[in-house]
Amino acid sequence: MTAPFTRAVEATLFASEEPLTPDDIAAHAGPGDVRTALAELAEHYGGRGVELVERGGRWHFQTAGDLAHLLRRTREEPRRLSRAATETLAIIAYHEPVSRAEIEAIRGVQTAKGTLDVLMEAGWVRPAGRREAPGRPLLYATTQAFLGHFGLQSRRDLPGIDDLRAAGLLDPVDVSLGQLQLESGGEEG
Amino acid sequence: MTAPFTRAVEATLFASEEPLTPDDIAAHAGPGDVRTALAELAEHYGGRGVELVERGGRWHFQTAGDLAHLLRRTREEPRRLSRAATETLAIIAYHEPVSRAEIEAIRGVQTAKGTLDVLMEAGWVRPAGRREAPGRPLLYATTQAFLGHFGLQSRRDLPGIDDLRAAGLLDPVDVSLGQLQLESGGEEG
Amino acid sequence: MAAELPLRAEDELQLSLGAWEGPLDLLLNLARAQKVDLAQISILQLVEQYLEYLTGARAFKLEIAADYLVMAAWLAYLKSCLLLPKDPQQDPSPEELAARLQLRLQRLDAMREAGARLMARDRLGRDVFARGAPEGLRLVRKAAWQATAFDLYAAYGTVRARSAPVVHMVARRAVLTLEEAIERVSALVGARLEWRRLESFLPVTQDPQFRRSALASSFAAALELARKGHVEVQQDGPFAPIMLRARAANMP
Repeated sequence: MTAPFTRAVEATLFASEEPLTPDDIAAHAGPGDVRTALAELAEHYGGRGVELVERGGRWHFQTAGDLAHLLRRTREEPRRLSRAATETLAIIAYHEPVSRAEIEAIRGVQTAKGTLDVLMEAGWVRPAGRREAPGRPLLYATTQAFLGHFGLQSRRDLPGIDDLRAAGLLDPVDVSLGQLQLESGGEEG
Repeated sequence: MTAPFTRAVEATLFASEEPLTPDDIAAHAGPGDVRTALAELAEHYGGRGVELVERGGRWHFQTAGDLAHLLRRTREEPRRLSRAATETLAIIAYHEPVSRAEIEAIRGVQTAKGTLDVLMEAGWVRPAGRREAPGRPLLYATTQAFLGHFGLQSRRDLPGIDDLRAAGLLDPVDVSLGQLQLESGGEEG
Repeated sequence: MAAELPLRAEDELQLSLGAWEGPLDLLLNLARAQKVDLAQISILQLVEQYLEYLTGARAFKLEIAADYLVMAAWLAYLKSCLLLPKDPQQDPSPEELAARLQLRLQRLDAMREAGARLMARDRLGRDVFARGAPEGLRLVRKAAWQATAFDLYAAYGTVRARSAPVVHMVARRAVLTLEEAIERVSALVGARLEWRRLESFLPVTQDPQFRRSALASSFAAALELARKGHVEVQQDGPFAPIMLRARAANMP
């Protein structure tokens, strides 16, 4: 028999249209130990067709990944990102917060107007303040929805991020040096 | 361990935007005994926060009926009653049953529609029939909850009402050249 | 920039600059063609390949964008520095410049790889799915109205005070109006021909405020009556008593 509070948490998560924080859950499920209930549910659903996952501190149910081949055929492919947008998204995710100039220094080309727009429209990228440096450049970072869409519990789950950091490939980019040496006025293809 | 086919049926039902017939399910979940899988799932979800139900030959998951109240939660936020609302409430308490026109005559200003709504939403004021007079104006009176909130046994406990009356401060107030006068008959009701 | 050209089958890389996202992208693809770890690539060989590629493109009369030429010039400079005897004065050294180029290629390659890995994940809405028809949660905010008993009584007092203001006005202000003063002074002075002090015309009162008001309005009344020719006013000097009497000609 499932504990009444665990049932309440299960029902709340099932009914929700969005991933929920433990606080959101508590607001609906009433008094109880949300963390324990979540752990219990995650274990209960382990190996089933539906599983309970955490994405950036928010919880939701989703179908098991290994069943993608069954479910995918009915759905239209979500937006296909251009190579430029894919690279830009990766750079933001692995370096955030990062300025447009830094993105361009890594990619070696200017960022076309639409590239960041597409990522923001998809809800995966957001402006994240300005850097306190000359010119106060606008910074970009990823969103909650980014973690949710790509199935990441947090940015620490980004594939290979630890290796890249250890190899020094995520060190801050020297924007001025990059432009001095590899001046590129070229457009994006 | 859940059977692979049962998992597939579970995921298909979960992801579907509408209830599915066994044929619909078979089209997604691949070859297998849909009936058996549905029976297995229905039993598995029995007593949980989510249940598998059949309606007219179509199957879908839904939140357990006894937990439906969790989906709509009200949160109370303390808010201070405005001055206009407090005055209006006081006038109703001392003069009930009283029409809106009479309240306005006593206050000397028009009463916004929202003011009475707020008092009724708070549960302190109720409509109390109509006056048998031209226009049959709606009358307002206080409620049991009003007495409870303000710690009164009855309206007789309103302090100073006798002194005020003796001082002539509770005399009926003229409404448009004295045609309408406050009734005091129901005052102690 | 894309060009439809008859290319020889043995060309390993298409001579279409439009296929590349700028010089760095072209360099990275050439480096990958070396088929070794990016950390191990030969920069000299890479420079050779790049310059050759651009020469080839030019041979086909392709328009070559400025940034490709700038890169070519820089790479040609780097190549000459790497081949010439070392100049210890040079800062940064050619090896340092080559290392930086290598790092840039590695960075871009890493991000390209990371992007591909991200896109290949189980993505919500493509590979994994949230519930198709969630009932939805509603959180209704309800105001818990607050008022104390004191608020209630104070409000009622305010209302009553506001609706009965006249009574207070008269009781509070002790004033002798000009009209009253004219009437009073006129009556008291009557037909008396002897001088009397202005103060003797004032009503008897214990209220200093009312006395001040009465003095002021009686003085104004005296001036008004004098203007009309009913009384005479006399003062011997500044701050001396003001004297008043009926005017003889006025006698009936």
